[in-house]
Amino acid sequence: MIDVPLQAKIKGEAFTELPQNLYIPPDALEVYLESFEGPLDLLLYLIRKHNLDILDIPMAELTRQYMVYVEKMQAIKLELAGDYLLMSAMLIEIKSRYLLPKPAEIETEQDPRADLVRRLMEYESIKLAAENLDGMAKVGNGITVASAYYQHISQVKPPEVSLDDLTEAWRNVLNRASHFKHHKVSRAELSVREHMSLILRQLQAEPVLEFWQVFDLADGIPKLVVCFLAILELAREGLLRITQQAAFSPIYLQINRHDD
Amino acid sequence: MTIKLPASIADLKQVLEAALLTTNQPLSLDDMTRLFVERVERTSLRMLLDELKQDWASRSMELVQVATGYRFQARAEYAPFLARLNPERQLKYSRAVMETLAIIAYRQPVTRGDIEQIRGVTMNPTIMRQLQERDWIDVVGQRDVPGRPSLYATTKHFLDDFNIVSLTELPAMADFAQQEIAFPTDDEVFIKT
Amino acid sequence: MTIKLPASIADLKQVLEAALLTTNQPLSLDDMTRLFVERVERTSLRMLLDELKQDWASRSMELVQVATGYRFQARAEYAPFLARLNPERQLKYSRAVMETLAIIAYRQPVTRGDIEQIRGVTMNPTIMRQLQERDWIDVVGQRDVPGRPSLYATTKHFLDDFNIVSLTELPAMADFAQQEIAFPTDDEVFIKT
Repeated sequence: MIDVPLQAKIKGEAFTELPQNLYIPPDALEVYLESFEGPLDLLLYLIRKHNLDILDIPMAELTRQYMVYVEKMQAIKLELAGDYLLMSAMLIEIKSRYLLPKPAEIETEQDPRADLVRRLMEYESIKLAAENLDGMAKVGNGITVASAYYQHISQVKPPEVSLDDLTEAWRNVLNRASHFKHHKVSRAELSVREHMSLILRQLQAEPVLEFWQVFDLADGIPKLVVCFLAILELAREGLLRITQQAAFSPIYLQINRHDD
Repeated sequence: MTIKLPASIADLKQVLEAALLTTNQPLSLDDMTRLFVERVERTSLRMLLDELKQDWASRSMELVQVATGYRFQARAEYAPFLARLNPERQLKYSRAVMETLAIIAYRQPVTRGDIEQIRGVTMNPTIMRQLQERDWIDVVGQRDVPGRPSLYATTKHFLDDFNIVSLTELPAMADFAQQEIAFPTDDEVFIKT
Repeated sequence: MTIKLPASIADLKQVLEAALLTTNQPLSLDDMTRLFVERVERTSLRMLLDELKQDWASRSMELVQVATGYRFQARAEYAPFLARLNPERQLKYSRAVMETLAIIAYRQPVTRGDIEQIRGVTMNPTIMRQLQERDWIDVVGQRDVPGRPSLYATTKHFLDDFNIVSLTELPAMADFAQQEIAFPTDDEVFIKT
């Protein structure tokens, strides 16, 4: 369980005591509130937790408890509130309709709770069905299908892809991933990336290389610099181990792995 | 090109086995007939598949039938071993994704609005993308109301991945009006899904 | 959780067979040791692999050793049959395949997890296979984190197919942005992917 100190505030005031009818360990409050999938999930929890009869819900009690949670959610994580507030309004409406003396002409009206109860039951059965689906063995989680290699003899030409298609795809990725919004890949960075792959390939063929072996002096200075940057980047990403026994002794490069 | 014809039934079976062990998609009987230049009857194929199933009865893989055809898969008892090989490949979806999938599976065809109504929350657009990306759901039409919202249903690929032949094999939905279910204990509530 | 330990050498062999038949990547001895919780010596593995090779000596598949490990492959004589299975190759790669390729090209070396994080969706396992079959990407190493996920990079063959000598010839995004501002043609905006 996560040990989070309670930092909830209600109406600007930090509270140190939880309402008595909430049986939540304070340190777990935030995790707890986040674990609800929405207002229906929360309502179901309250009904089950307090052994309320779903077919005869005490609206005043349920509404009161629901509001306590929603206030806390607002205090902790405001963006959760939208759907929850809508439900608050609905609960209050049902409660008031239920409590008001009914005029004679709508005596035959159906129980104002009926629609809510139907939705709660529908949601509960879906929730359980989702758990069942999640628990089923499926391809990718519990079922592994045969996928052995065979030599492909291509009879038909595979799809044609142009450089434009590729960059278009990359642009789509960048456009969608907002945290990459201002990301720009420069040629310099690309060539470092290319050299990173090349060095990893070399190390697959030969597990230990001396530092100088990855450099080809015929390449010219810009390429040598790029190669050096690639080594640094590989080391930074934890992919490469650079070792030297003593000063001025040979520097070795190898794949970083703990189990060797 | 020298294409050797399979000389005997035994050869046919070898070809079938090789095809089934090398493709990660289930093979239908139609697919299998395409393996051979000469005509092979479906009844012969079924017979060979039965034999293959027998041949593998006590081995590492089993031949199973799913919605779109036949495939070999590792026996369930080896799943924990294979999971260790590729822990990153164990696909796990959030509760929101699984609830959405359950609604589509059990209530299809449904619109996004239907799903939001049942779950009581506005849907995060990535949920549908996850399910479409996995090829578990797709659009089967539009509801004839203003806005013509898309109707979603599960695909055959969904059945394949869940190792079943038809939706009727899904676990039955609980009927809560009749039967009250014990509420999970706090421990269960904290399980991260 | 009940994880059954393999009781005997026969069981170990079954697990190895299942692992080798369910992956189209060669498995190294290191990979294979990861299948088991208890320590299995490399010499034992080699012995089991020899036995497996014998078991399959006259069957549809053969166990072969390649540069990066061991793999089962369909015997060469069956290749023409298997080739008939996929005659109607798709005319176009899906958006998911293209985006995955783009991420590998521009961000290599990357793991499957990196790609999923960038795209925001769990990856359909067939995507990597399509790109590997095309020989556009391959595994260049493993990242040294739990699970040792494979690192993917583009191949020489990828450069050849795209008719470039080096990755630096890929349009860089910086230029791309400028270019877009300079010539915002309709074509560019409406390209369907």
